[in-house]
Amino acid sequence: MYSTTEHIGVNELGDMIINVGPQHPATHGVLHLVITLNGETVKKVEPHLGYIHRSIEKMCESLSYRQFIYSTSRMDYLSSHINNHGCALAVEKGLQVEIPARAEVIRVLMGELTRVASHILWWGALAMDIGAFTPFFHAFREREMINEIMEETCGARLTMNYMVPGGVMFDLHPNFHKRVKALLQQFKDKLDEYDELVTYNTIFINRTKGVGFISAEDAISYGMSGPSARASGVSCDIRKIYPYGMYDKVQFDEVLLQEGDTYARYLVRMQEIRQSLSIIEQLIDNIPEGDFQAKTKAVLKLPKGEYYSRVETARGEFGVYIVSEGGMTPYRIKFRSPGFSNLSALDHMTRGSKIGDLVATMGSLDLVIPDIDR
Amino acid sequence: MISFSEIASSVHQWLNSHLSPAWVLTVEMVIVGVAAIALFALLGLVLVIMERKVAAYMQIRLGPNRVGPKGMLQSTADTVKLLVKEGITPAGADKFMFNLAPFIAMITAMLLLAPLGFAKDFQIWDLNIGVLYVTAVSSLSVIAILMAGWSSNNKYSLLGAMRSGAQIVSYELSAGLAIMTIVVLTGSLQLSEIVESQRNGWWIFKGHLPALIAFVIFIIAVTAETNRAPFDLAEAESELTAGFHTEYSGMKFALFFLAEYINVFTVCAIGATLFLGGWMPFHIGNWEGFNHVMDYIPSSIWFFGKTFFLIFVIMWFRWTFPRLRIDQLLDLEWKYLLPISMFNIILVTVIAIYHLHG
Amino acid sequence: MEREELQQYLGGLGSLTFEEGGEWINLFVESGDFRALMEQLRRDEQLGFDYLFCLTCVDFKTHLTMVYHLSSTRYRYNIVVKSKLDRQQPEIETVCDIWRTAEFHEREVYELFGVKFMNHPDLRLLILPEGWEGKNPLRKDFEDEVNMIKL
Amino acid sequence: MFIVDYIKSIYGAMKSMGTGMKRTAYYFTHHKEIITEQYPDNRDTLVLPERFRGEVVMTHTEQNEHRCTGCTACELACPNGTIKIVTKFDISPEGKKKKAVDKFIYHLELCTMCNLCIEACPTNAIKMAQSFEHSVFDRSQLTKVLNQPGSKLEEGVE
Repeated sequence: MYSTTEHIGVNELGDMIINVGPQHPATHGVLHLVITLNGETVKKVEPHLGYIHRSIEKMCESLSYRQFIYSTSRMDYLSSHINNHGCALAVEKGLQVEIPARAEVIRVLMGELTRVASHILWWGALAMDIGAFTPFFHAFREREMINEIMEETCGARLTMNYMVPGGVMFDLHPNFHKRVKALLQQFKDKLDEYDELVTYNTIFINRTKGVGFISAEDAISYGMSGPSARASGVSCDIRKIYPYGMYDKVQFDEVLLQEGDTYARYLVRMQEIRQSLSIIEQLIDNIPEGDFQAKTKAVLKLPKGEYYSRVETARGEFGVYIVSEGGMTPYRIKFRSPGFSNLSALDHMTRGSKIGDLVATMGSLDLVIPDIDR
Repeated sequence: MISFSEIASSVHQWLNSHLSPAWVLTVEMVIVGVAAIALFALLGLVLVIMERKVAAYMQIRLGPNRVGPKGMLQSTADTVKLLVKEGITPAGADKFMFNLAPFIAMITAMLLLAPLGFAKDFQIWDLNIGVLYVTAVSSLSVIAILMAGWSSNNKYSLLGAMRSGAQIVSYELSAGLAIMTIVVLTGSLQLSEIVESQRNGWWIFKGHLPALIAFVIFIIAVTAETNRAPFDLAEAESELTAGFHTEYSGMKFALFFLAEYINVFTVCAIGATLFLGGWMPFHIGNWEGFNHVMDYIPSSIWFFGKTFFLIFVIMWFRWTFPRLRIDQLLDLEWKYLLPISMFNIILVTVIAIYHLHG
Repeated sequence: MEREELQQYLGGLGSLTFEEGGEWINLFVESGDFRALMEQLRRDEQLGFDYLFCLTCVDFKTHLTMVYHLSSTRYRYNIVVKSKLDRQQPEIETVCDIWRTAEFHEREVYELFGVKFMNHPDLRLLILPEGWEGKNPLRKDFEDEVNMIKL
Repeated sequence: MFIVDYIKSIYGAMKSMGTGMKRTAYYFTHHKEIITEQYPDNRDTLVLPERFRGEVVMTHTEQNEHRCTGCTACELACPNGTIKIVTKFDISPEGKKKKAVDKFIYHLELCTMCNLCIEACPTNAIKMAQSFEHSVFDRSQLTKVLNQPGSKLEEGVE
């Protein structure tokens, strides 16, 4: 796993080898990067993974179709609801159940709230990576509102487990409507503040423009997805190309930029917050009445076959691949996590840049380590 | 009203009446030394709590609020904690250099105190090349940082120290040129004379545009020189964990921490002396009544008020801006600050020659 | 191209067998023809499968099956390419020079299933720590008395 | 013109920083915007939503009766083996043997608060409590027996 020169700290060419992580402020978790430096210039970045690998795929092989959904919340904990959505969709594909319209709307609403919460936290974390500490706390103010909505309706703040095959676990809380309205109002005021603090700041622009560039072809080849790829001009929003849930019935734009640098990735996410808020705005007053859960059997059995569902999490394309042999538990589950592919492009993006650029690029990819390790 | 200068002269007279002149000098030096250390300890505590409160309010938090009234004793408690902590010297470190570095940082910070005029006629050492002394001694602080970074035997420390070396050496230039602007206007290197020259108005007001430009450049340059955000590349938290003091712990870390705040205080005090009139009260033209009220405020309060205002501005920078990258940091100095301050010094020379300043 | 058309077109590319059902076209290829087919899928102007969005392996106790989910960002086709491998000596050509994302995914499959990817530039453990070479935790017969809790 | 661009860039930079500083100055002077919750101090006023999932508890009536029939539906539904139900046989007044719960063992240390057991329970015997301060000094204290000693099955619950 380690090269022999790593223990000395200097390789044959005289380049310095530094371990960034597994405990490092910039890696947001237990990611371990071995970087080769020539002075301040990054020559090579090599990720070492597995510090938080729990083998969720293996665990799921012994869990029933109702049970395995909860474990996916622990992968990408910042968009746990969307992960759960992907799993529920895969199971529903096998069961061929019709989802009530109300459940669909609730799922999309919660998904978009999760996305906004995730992007807001990312915004604060990126600013902190670049050296501004204040935005992080401002971001938490809005995120807290979303967390409170989640807590009230779903019963938990982060790993909600609100999704069940056939719908959602509970109906919406009576306060939900009021709280979401307040949230929308809050964001209207505060998004401009975010721009004042970070987006238009000269230092921030200088730190991010032209940094960590990746072209559209490379982004596709590296399997990048989500906002990181859309900043390079790759149209890859699953909500648009393969709509699931309610996404074909709501109006929103796929945010595409061509620059492919850190600033573009930043702008894409900031725009996506606005798009997500507009989706919420469209749906919040039009939640159809009816059941929130379809009737399903107590014991779920998927017919023999393979099921693949794709959803768009805050970080990119999340895929659930279930191989069923007809039993009560999945025979094999593979989770295609967006972070894993996005991370693989990091080396390509940061070669030849400075250490500060490496940190900025890593921050702009929005890596969540449990999502990479699974 | 009792002023610092009266206390000082009465102490001096009392000592002179009891002791021989050589002993008077020795005792006075001891008193000054003890007072300086006490001032530093106090300043460190006050500045740390101030920084934390400023940061907290800007970040919509409450900040420390548990120890003492409104958390005002928090930094005292932290200091006690740091004092009793084990000071670890890493196995691979150069032990002598490693342990020496924090003291050098501290001593250079303390040396800068000598020519400062804290109040009217209250100065430790009014040497006639005060400004030169300040610029010379302040550049010594880079030695401590380089020593700490190199001897730690840690790659993060080394990178941080190298960054800081490049940074301090470059920003010396524009800080020096900004100070020169005032020297040109005043025609003296003595800090007491510079303060005296501002009796009829502070340089920032009567020095026209050049003084204003010099003031802005000075603030930016000293922020960089003291390794404060947005120029805190030497300890860039998200990149180098803690930069040059990654390996330090306990009281040795606290000394670096303290030295940073003392440096901030001294450079702000120099800024206040040069541009904002030191202990001179704020006067407006012919408003006799208003000027009289201003005169009534003790000169030490004026001095500390101005200094703390500048410290607040530097803290304000820190909690608003992202950090620069190393090449941008040097770009800013060599492409913007240095040319501007060179141009500025020509401008101010013209003004001084034609006596356009008040 | 519609699904039938696409299936026909793909059928002309070499000796493949199609698996009926499923959301997308499933095609099986022998591991000998695998590399040539993958190159064709990527380079063919009519197809342009440039996006490998999922690469994994399934242990069917008698054999291993490599599963490649491919997508074309130009035409929005999705296909699944599968290849059966021998369970004792699983070996297949790498595709990481065609899709660079495969480098990490193949390393993951290598350590979790023990599939050897020929010509892979850097086939080392990615997730598991040192000392796990040869143990393949995602195979069905993997046993770990300490950490696995049987419900 | 080079000089114009140069000055423009300086002006733009100054302006953008000025807006940022204005924003932080606003928060520095407006202390009403502070959102800090001082948690251990606000325990008395802290209200958690009724759906918040803190831990599994079994509801008991005043007569010390619960609604758990010992059907082990929750045990089967649990993904982590958190719940273990020990059953016994009660002799009903008619002399028939009837399965009943002896001990409802709940391992809080394994629980992920996924709510699947509550959903699975046919008699609404268990529910989620809002308590969240679970830390104890000994792990064994996290293993709880949910049915109170001497409690009986409520009348009419099948």
